[in-house]
Amino acid sequence: MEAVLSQEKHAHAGGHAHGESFIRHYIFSTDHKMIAKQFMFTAIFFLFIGGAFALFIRWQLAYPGQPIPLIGQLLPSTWVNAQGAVTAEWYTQLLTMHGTIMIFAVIIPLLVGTFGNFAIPLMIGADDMAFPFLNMVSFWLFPLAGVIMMSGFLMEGGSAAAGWTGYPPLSAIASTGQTLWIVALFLIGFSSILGGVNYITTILNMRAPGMKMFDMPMTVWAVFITAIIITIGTPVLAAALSMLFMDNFLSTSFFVPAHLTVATRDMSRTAGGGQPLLWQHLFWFYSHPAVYIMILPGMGVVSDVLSTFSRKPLYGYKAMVYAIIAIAFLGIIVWGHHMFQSGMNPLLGTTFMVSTMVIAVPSAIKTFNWLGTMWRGKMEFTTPMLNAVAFVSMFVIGGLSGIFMASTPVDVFIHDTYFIVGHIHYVLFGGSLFAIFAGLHYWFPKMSGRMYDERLGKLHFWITFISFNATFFPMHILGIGGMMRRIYDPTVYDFLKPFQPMNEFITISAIVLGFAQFILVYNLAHSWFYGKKAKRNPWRANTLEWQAPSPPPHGNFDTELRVYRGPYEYSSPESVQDYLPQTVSPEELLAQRQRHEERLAQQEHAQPVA
Amino acid sequence: MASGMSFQEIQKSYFKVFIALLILTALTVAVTTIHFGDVANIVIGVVIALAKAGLVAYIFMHLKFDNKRLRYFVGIPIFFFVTLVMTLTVLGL
Amino acid sequence: MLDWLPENVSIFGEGVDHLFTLIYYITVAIFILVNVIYVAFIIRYRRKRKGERAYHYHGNNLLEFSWTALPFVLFLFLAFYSDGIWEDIKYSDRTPNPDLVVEVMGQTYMWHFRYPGSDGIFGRRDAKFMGTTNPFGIDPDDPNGKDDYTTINSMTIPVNKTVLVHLSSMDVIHSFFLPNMRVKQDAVPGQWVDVWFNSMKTGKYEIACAELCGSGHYLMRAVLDVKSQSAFDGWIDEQYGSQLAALSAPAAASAPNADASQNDQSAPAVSPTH
Amino acid sequence: MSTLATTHTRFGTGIYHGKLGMWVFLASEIMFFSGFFGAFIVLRNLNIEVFTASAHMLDKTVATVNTAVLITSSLTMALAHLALERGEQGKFRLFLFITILCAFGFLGIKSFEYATKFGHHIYPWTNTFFATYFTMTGFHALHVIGGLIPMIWMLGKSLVKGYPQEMHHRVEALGLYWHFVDLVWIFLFPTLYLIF
Repeated sequence: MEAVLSQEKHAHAGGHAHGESFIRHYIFSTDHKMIAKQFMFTAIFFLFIGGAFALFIRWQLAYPGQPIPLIGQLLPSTWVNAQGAVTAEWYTQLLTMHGTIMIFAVIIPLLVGTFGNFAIPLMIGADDMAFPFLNMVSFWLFPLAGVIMMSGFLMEGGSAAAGWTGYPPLSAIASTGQTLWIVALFLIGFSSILGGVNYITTILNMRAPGMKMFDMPMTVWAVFITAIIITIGTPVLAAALSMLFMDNFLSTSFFVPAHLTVATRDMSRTAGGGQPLLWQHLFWFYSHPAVYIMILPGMGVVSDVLSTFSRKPLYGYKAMVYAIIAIAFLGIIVWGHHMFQSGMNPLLGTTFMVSTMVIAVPSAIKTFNWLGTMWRGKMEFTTPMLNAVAFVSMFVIGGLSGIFMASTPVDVFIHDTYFIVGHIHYVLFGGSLFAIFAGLHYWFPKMSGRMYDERLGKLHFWITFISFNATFFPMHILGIGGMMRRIYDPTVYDFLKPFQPMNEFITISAIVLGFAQFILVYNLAHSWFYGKKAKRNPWRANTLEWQAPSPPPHGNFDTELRVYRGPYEYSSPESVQDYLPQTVSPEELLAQRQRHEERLAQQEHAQPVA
Repeated sequence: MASGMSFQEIQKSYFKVFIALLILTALTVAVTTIHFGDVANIVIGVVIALAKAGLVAYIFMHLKFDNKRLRYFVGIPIFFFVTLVMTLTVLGL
Repeated sequence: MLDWLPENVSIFGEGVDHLFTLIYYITVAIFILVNVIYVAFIIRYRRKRKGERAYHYHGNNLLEFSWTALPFVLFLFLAFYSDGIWEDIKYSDRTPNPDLVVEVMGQTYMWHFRYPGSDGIFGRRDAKFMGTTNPFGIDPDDPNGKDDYTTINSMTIPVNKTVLVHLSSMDVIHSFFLPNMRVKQDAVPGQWVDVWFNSMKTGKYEIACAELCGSGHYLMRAVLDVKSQSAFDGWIDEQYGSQLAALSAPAAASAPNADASQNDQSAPAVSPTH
Repeated sequence: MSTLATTHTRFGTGIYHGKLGMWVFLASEIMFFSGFFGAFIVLRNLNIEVFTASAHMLDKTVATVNTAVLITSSLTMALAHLALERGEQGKFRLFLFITILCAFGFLGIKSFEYATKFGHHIYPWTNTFFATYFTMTGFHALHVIGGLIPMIWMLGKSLVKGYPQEMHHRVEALGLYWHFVDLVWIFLFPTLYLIF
């Protein structure tokens, strides 16, 4: 069997593509690396769309009713008024689509789609996913859903406008755009589930010989646990979306109580008897775990990057794994903390508060372990490392601000204010997106076969880091001041008027933040074609993906892999170098040491002569 | 098949399960025509359904014969199913 | 940072703010602690020359245990401390006896307030009567409802009195937000929720909607007028005056609205103060 | 699929990919239907009279027959897999054919039930009970159709050139799915038709 395996492997190793057509290779590819790239390009495209929406929102908040500079007059009259300012209708559509796109079309595809697809087979020493065809279907559902969702803007009544949480009855009595939003989310959910099934099967079945579960890098662990959350949480969202679709499209009343007074829609067919809070329970049963879907892979990537560039084993590897499992488990049973003020039984508020507070514990474990990893390390501040370091710090802020919301009485005041907006952006931008930047740079040499430009990478990091904090930190203050989220014009309220200069400051920072992302795109795009050729293992890392050529061919590895140890043996005294790849056998290690000693002896021998 | 059972034995167990399922179906229909009270009827219906589901999962879906680890794939979602349903029941009351 | 909080004028708001401050100091302390260590590590443990070796170390179980246990104790303490205040605010059996009961109904982009009138009893309401002209669905046949009066976007309450609000919505979900009272509660259609608060100070405060309810969400602003008891009594008398005037001319009031007769019993709406 | 990599023959858990993946997928399917069952419980507690009255309008006899049909199809599916594992192509074809027949029978009876309801002017929007009834049975029927398609494909392939015996893993995975569809119905049947 082994012989057959290696024979076939060598047959694959050389061939980039066995005369595959352009379409099979670049478009309907079943190769996990190509699918990862497809996820990446599509998600970055959506990142810019979602970012543009955010800037429109920010412009309106800082300068209510003033025309959008430069392009205001060019936009269709259904979006802007005669002067070119954002209308209230378009504003609610924008904030809805900004949230939905950033979560479902940017962060999840980048972390789970891109890194999951790229890293899993390479890091566990497999040639591809367990179900390559499903993998392809899983990708293609995503742009399809994106198109369906975006087409809402062209419909009468505009796109979805009930917030990314889509609370009924508002979403159940809405326009066609809302229906498209439901369909699109359903498709994305299905794509996620297919991906999750694929990841779990691949990780459980296809690890390289000798690789135990506790020999897997944190990235693989994190994506594995994420995939479990996806398979458990996403179907519940799918069920909720199906019911919302029925409510919206067929006038059933799962979430619609009787006798609603609605001007925009004929409610005569709706029987009533539904429960709006039911949606919130089902929605948050998925969407709270979704927060962890969006942060856990980031934590995995950051753990790998921190360990590699500190040249030190990951502190408390097993504790890190158990912390991820604990976060995932607790994450699924704390959904009710989004609903403290929703009118649900306050007794549930108490229970959900306790479970939510407990979830801070594994998060604290992770933070302290990252600190422990850096302790007495020899840190190299490359771009991935800078982004990973920023991740830890920003995640601490995001985590700590979460404690305010977890405490039910404080949540009474800050619920649905900008404090929440600040918090979620610290977690999802400061957390997930910095982890994404770290991962993109870290695996860029493996993905493209070339090095990115370190100076541009650092420039992008510093501008992003500073403008990010300037954008989102003041939002906490706005929230403490009581500014509600999702309002079109804060100057309507007297108690919010003093905050207008702060709103302007945030908007200016946000513009800088938005435009800084062009540096990233330029750097990656330019380096993809013109960068310095990358070595096989430019970071001197231990994990298996660095044993493959850069970029890996179809079939990934050109050598036989066998795993002998965990992924974090940096600076091991056993090794001659300051790293010890997982694949180096004890015999080879011995031989290396002998050669090294011989060389040392020779040098000593040679010295008196010189 | 990893079970070590002969094909005849497996085939036989399939038919036994089939007969049991039919009997249980008849039973559940028969029993629920009698009104024992709201809660009692629900309990009876659910218990019989659980028994039937157990038979299907255990024999038809090979959980009895297969790798025991597969039972996690049933156990984990059922745990969260119960969590969700219990919370929603509190909401509904 | 906490100086930015809007002025608190309610009694339980003090407890909320106290907790807010406590959590604020705890989190700031943790943040400073972590980041000082962090920055120190970044400066101290950077690689100075090529080929330098880090300390090969996999972790320490005692440390691991202690930084699991410490946050656990801390956060459980926070949870139980918070829960006391939470129960005071939200649990119905902890609600003090109200001096005034007001019904509040959210409708897209406005708030309706309903007072029980001189008899202190609300008229029966039924969802089937609900409509734009009768937001509360007041039963036209119930005599108790005759003297109920409603206002739009303006709520008046006496100072230092416990006010109980029955809250609901007639279309989508709104959220009844009184920044100065530290009150926020979603108004869910088809369901009545109770909220209570009391104001320690007279003055005019703002009421906002905190849950996205459509494109006019930001316009859903109402004014809370906290009056001294005597001024409040005067205001009530004034309402009765107009109420009685409306009742004494029933023909004039009901004739133009024959098709929507259930609305007649409610007093003319007090116009918003802004 | 000739470019499939060699690690595809590596089964760390000792369970081949198709079966493992199918179980993971079924785990997610359990959660999908749990969303509906959760909604059912909430709505039932809110509208108990409506639910009781409406449930009595359903046709128990038809549903019982349908249950029997689905159970039979589950049996034949299991037998079909067994037959293929033993290399008995003829039996495999026969049992698969009966399974397909049962699936069509189930769908036929279901559409008859739907048609009767529509004939009595009962639609999903009539009340919350029928909303859940149509949604749950509708999604279940979609799952039946989802199982039918690969079954027909397998039968067709088996008739044309014989279904490869070593593919019995695929038939087993499909069987798992099919038994799950049966399982869902086992719960839907008392929930919608009997407990009221």
